[in-house]
Amino acid sequence: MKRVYVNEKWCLGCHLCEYNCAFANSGCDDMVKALKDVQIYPRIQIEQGNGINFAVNCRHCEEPLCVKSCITGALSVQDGVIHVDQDKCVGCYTCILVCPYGAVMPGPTGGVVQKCELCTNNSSGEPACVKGCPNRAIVFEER
Amino acid sequence: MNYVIIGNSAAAVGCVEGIRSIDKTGSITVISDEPHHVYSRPLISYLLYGKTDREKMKYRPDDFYEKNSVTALFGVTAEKVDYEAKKVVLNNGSSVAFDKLLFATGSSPFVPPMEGLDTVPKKFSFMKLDDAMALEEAIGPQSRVLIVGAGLIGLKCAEGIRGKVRELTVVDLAPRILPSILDEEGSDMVQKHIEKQGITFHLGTSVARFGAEKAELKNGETVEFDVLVLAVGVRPNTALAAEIGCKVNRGIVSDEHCRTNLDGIYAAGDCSESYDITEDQYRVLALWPNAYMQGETAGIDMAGGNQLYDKAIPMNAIGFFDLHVITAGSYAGEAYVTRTEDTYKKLITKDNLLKGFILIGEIARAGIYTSLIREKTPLDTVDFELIRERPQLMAFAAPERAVKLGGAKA
Amino acid sequence: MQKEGAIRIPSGCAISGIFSRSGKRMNGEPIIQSISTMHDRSNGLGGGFAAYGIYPRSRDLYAFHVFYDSVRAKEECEKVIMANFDVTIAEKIPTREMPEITDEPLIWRYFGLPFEKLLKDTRLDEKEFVARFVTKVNTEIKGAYVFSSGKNMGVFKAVGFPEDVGRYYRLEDYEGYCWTAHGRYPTNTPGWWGGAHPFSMLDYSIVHNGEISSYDANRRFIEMFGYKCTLLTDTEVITYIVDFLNRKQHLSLKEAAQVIAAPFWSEIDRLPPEQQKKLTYLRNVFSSLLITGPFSVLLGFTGGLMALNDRLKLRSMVIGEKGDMFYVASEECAIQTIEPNIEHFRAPQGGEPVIVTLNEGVDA
Amino acid sequence: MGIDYLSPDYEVVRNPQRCIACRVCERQCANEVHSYDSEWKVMKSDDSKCVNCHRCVALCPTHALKIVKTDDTFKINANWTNEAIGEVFRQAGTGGMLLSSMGNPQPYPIYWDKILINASQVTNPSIDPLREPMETRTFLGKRPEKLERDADGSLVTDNLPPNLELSVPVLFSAMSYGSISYNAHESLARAARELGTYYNTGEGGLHEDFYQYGPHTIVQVASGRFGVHKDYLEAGAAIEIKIGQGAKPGIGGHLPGEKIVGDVSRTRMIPEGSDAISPAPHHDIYSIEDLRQLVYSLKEATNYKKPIIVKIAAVHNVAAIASGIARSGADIIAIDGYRGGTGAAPTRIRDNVGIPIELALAAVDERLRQERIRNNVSIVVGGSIRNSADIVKAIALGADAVYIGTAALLALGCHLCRTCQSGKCNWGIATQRPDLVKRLNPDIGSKRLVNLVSAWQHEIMEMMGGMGINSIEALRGNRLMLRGVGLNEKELEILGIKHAGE
Repeated sequence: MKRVYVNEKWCLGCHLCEYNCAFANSGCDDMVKALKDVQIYPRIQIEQGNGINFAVNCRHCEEPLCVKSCITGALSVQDGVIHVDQDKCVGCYTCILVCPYGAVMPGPTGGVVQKCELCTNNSSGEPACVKGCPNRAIVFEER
Repeated sequence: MNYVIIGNSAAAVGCVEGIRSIDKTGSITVISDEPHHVYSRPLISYLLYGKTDREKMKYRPDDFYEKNSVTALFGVTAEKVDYEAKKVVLNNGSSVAFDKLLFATGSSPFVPPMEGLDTVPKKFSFMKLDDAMALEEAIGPQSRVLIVGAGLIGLKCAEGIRGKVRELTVVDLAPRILPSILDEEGSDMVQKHIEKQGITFHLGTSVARFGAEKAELKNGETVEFDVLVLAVGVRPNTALAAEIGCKVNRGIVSDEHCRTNLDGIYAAGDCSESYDITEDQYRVLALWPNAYMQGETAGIDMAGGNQLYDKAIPMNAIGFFDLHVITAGSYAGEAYVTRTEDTYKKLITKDNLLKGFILIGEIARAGIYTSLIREKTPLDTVDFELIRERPQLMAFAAPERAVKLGGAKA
Repeated sequence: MQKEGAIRIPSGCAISGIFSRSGKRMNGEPIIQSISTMHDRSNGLGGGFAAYGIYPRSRDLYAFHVFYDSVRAKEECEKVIMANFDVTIAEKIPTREMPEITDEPLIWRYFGLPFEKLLKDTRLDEKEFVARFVTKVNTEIKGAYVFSSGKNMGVFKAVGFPEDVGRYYRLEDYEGYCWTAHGRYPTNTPGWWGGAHPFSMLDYSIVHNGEISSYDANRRFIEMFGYKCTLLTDTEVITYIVDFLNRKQHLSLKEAAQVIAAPFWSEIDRLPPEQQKKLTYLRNVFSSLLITGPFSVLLGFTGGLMALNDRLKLRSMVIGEKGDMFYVASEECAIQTIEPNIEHFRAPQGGEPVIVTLNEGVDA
Repeated sequence: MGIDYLSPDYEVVRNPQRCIACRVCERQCANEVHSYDSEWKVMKSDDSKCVNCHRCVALCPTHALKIVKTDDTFKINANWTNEAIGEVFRQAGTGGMLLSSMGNPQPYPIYWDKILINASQVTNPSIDPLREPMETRTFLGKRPEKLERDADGSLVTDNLPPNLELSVPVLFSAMSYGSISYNAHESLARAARELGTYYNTGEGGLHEDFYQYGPHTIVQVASGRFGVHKDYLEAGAAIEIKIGQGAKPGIGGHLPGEKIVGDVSRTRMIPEGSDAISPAPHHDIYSIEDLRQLVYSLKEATNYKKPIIVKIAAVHNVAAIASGIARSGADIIAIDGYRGGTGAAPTRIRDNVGIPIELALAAVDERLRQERIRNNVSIVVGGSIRNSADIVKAIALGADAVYIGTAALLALGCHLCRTCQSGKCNWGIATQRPDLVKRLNPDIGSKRLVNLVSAWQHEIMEMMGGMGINSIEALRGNRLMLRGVGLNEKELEILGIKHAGE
């Protein structure tokens, strides 16, 4: 399955992935409209420090602790992609408790969680973070 | 192959999915004493709160049993297990033959003897869907509710109904709330937050006797109420297992494959004990994720596969009125604490390992801590200074990160 | 308008050639007949012939055919010829008066050999001496133009349609074992006799149909080796290239063809290592002598004839054989008309040199 | 601090309506032009720090930024232009030479743009490169003086002096590790290998990681001799003696000590922090016969297995100099025109010394032919080859191949801000700062170089096909394929071409 891989050697810490993610998941077709004057809640997040930068988003584990731990059944694996049904989610944060990557996070309103779904849940096509990465630090590949 | 599962919650579903990941054809029977499609019990408080509904509470889609070729017997109780004859005798007179059997019988509320309790007309437990629906029926905007028990169940119940009743009082014998998952400081912080919602606590005391619409407490105070919720504690349902000779301590004892001491008999979920790697002992870890994973492990083992359930730890994610609490592990060891007005964080280390943590208010990426506990990551292999500040993968060595994020082989 | 030499003039054309392997001598009739079949491929601005074996009695002497614009040019040139060569015959080339051929220059020929002492003093070999002499006359004496300088061969050319040129020169009176002919279709020249084809250098003669695109690359390279391209025509530069590769660099004609119409790298890379090495070497060393663009060339030389197409075969050229006779022409009809019973017709591939020589022992 | 006489040349214009304050511009600007005002919640820009490298413009996800030439002006004066005044101010302030980088930006004639290429019509066919082979393979080096045959008469082929084989007549010109980054070098090296051509170490030595690209590397020996040792000479496919470069003829090089760090220091074989000063002349070459000695020393050192390139700047007497070089034993002459780039040069030198490569090339090619030694040596020209048409024209004028430097850097992301000397290249090219170097991912860089040269190759083929030429060697020196426009008699004469219409 194609996954998002991170090569921190090339990550510039520019945070464009976060903005592209937020835009892709905004449901809006204009980035300015979508992101101007708002706090963004991207599903991919940059860690940086000491000259090291890298992006972290859902790894779509083969043995996903989040899915196994979800008390509502809102998290499920669909064609290898770990999907969250935000309608079902009650925001108990058990998935946040168990995700070893810290890749599940509360959504903007706090009541439910959100996570990277490889842009299968929006109209971006290929993951927006990958498309917009200026230095190929994030790639979307079969390995 | 005939698989029989007594119970129909997280462990049962885990078992079904575990079996089906290996054996697509064997017969699976689920015996449920509740008349409902599998639902998530922890959601009953959210149901009352209005955050979910009966439909969304379904833990798996409607076609779950059909898709997994499971024969689900609803509203039927397993009376007895005939281990010699390999069959489960039901309360309707029939029986179900098994080759492999899982006890996923869960737990039941435990009510200590209290004077005058039988005189209380509206008293409820808070474990099952039916409990929640009955409670909802009983309360109204003018209700004064007394909850006995300031543990997870009692407090989630309190949150669930706070908006629907006039008064809400919680009584617990323990001197602080949530003693099983929080330390004193944490309890205090959460209590204050809950109190802001107009909930009154009487702690370090208990009901001396119930009278007409009132409870007299041992400390001399009196609480008036018209609806009583009993959330003192639960006990694992171990009777059926004990009868056939399964080893039972507090819960049914099962190993890392979730096998009991009897061949072909498994136990998983709240009725069982698992090995807590933070305490190095067998304990009942009555937690949804553990139940699912135990059930899955049992299912895989039953079907001839190989999976280990060997990373069990106590852990909880819970929230009250938008204050989120995430805890895991044990709290014996060296503590590292940071506190702000709205947040509390405690990390406990021992023997170069992270043993446990408490996060209140700021819970982002808590799973990175959980993983350190589960994986028993030696702390000298990570930058603990860094990770102590906040959970982050930066604290791991670059090659480790390359494995975690870059697709490098471990 | 500027004439050849002042400006580069590309032209399309018709070519034809006849060769007898057994050395059988033919007069000029068949070749005239052949080239006249392709009348439409010429436009009357040039025609010419080369014939080998036509001067058997003077076979060891250089036969210079010269155009003179004026008597003065003739006198000046003859002075130089006489100073360098022991000339045994000097005569007007016989022609026939015809209305189709106008503006005739003075046309003379001289048979002779370089003075031995002079040759020795220059330390040049005889051919080089002659080649340099011809270049000198053609570049330095205004109004004089040596257009044929081989032994026992001769070039006959004029402004006009080739069949008229043949009659004009009375080619029925010459007999040779090899004839080539050319009809010219230049695109912007008033027509100048010297600019007609064949172009000849020593005993090499070239008739060519095409317009090469590599011209200036070839010219500027070959001029580094003592050649002076005075006509700025393809034929001239091709002749010099052949002279350079064959006479000076001692490449065989086949090897020369592998330089001029080199196989593509894609073909070379597929060959066995030894061949690969050789062809790569030739292409590399003589890279500027690769000729691109369309050409079909007939190279006459003493005792043989080579037909060569550019490597993409952008110009038509067919060969036909009957017995020991070899025919080659731009069009098949030009062969059919003189030999209706050709046993075997073939269109050589681009870059494939077809070389015919006199049978062994034949002394033509 | 006194009065700052200088005003910024460029202004950063931010469309506040489009800016989402994502701060990419701030993070990506090594010159610290952009900053976020958390009080006003807006991005701010300090124009005076902007070098107009366009990094922020390129990365701004909402296209909220542009950089414009300031319209702030001193009183208009055709003689004392803003630039002229500003330079005086700058020098009056600092007392130093003006430094700048990349090529001469002054409006001298660009002869490439006054030369037009021919195409076939009717009398001979153009050739379709999609249908027929179209050859761009070429060889650089000497040709044997004469052919030899062995006893059985077959041609001896191993008497060919060492040659460079190029699948496309484009090489990457010398840019040292130090003046450009490790990742820029890796990009060039990988692209050269993939394209079947060569890149050039410049005077920075060869990083140990790049020995693997040796068969596609030209190693340079310049006046400072930095990084030169036996293995280095043997690692390359050819050795280039750098006498001069177009951007600064007659001037040596100076890489400041702060860039001589880590691998750069080790690769150059000089101590960390010490300035790398390349003398103006080679102090062992004060005359042409000295050059011959160096050429043969290098040949001796490498067992006559490597062609030797001598690189000179195009200066007034270039034809005679080239003739001398051709007779020095050199296999290839590289000529660098006055528009050639550099990492740092005195501005006055860059803008006023040297001659156009077009004229230099025409003069050298013609001179070598007149002297009948053109076949002894190949000619490579550089100094602002901007596109495939420039290449076609250069080859038709007589070049064997071209060097591209600036165009290669552009492919890697360079925006010609001409501030290489600052070492703060935002595109990760002309810098050694690790956080900036990593901005150039060689996976992307090498691919872009390959794309560029492949695209040019296709265009070259297309133009050759149009001329009815199907091999690059038939284009070389084929000046009939060129015509001039708007050139005077003298220029046409030097270029050896006719005017259009002739």
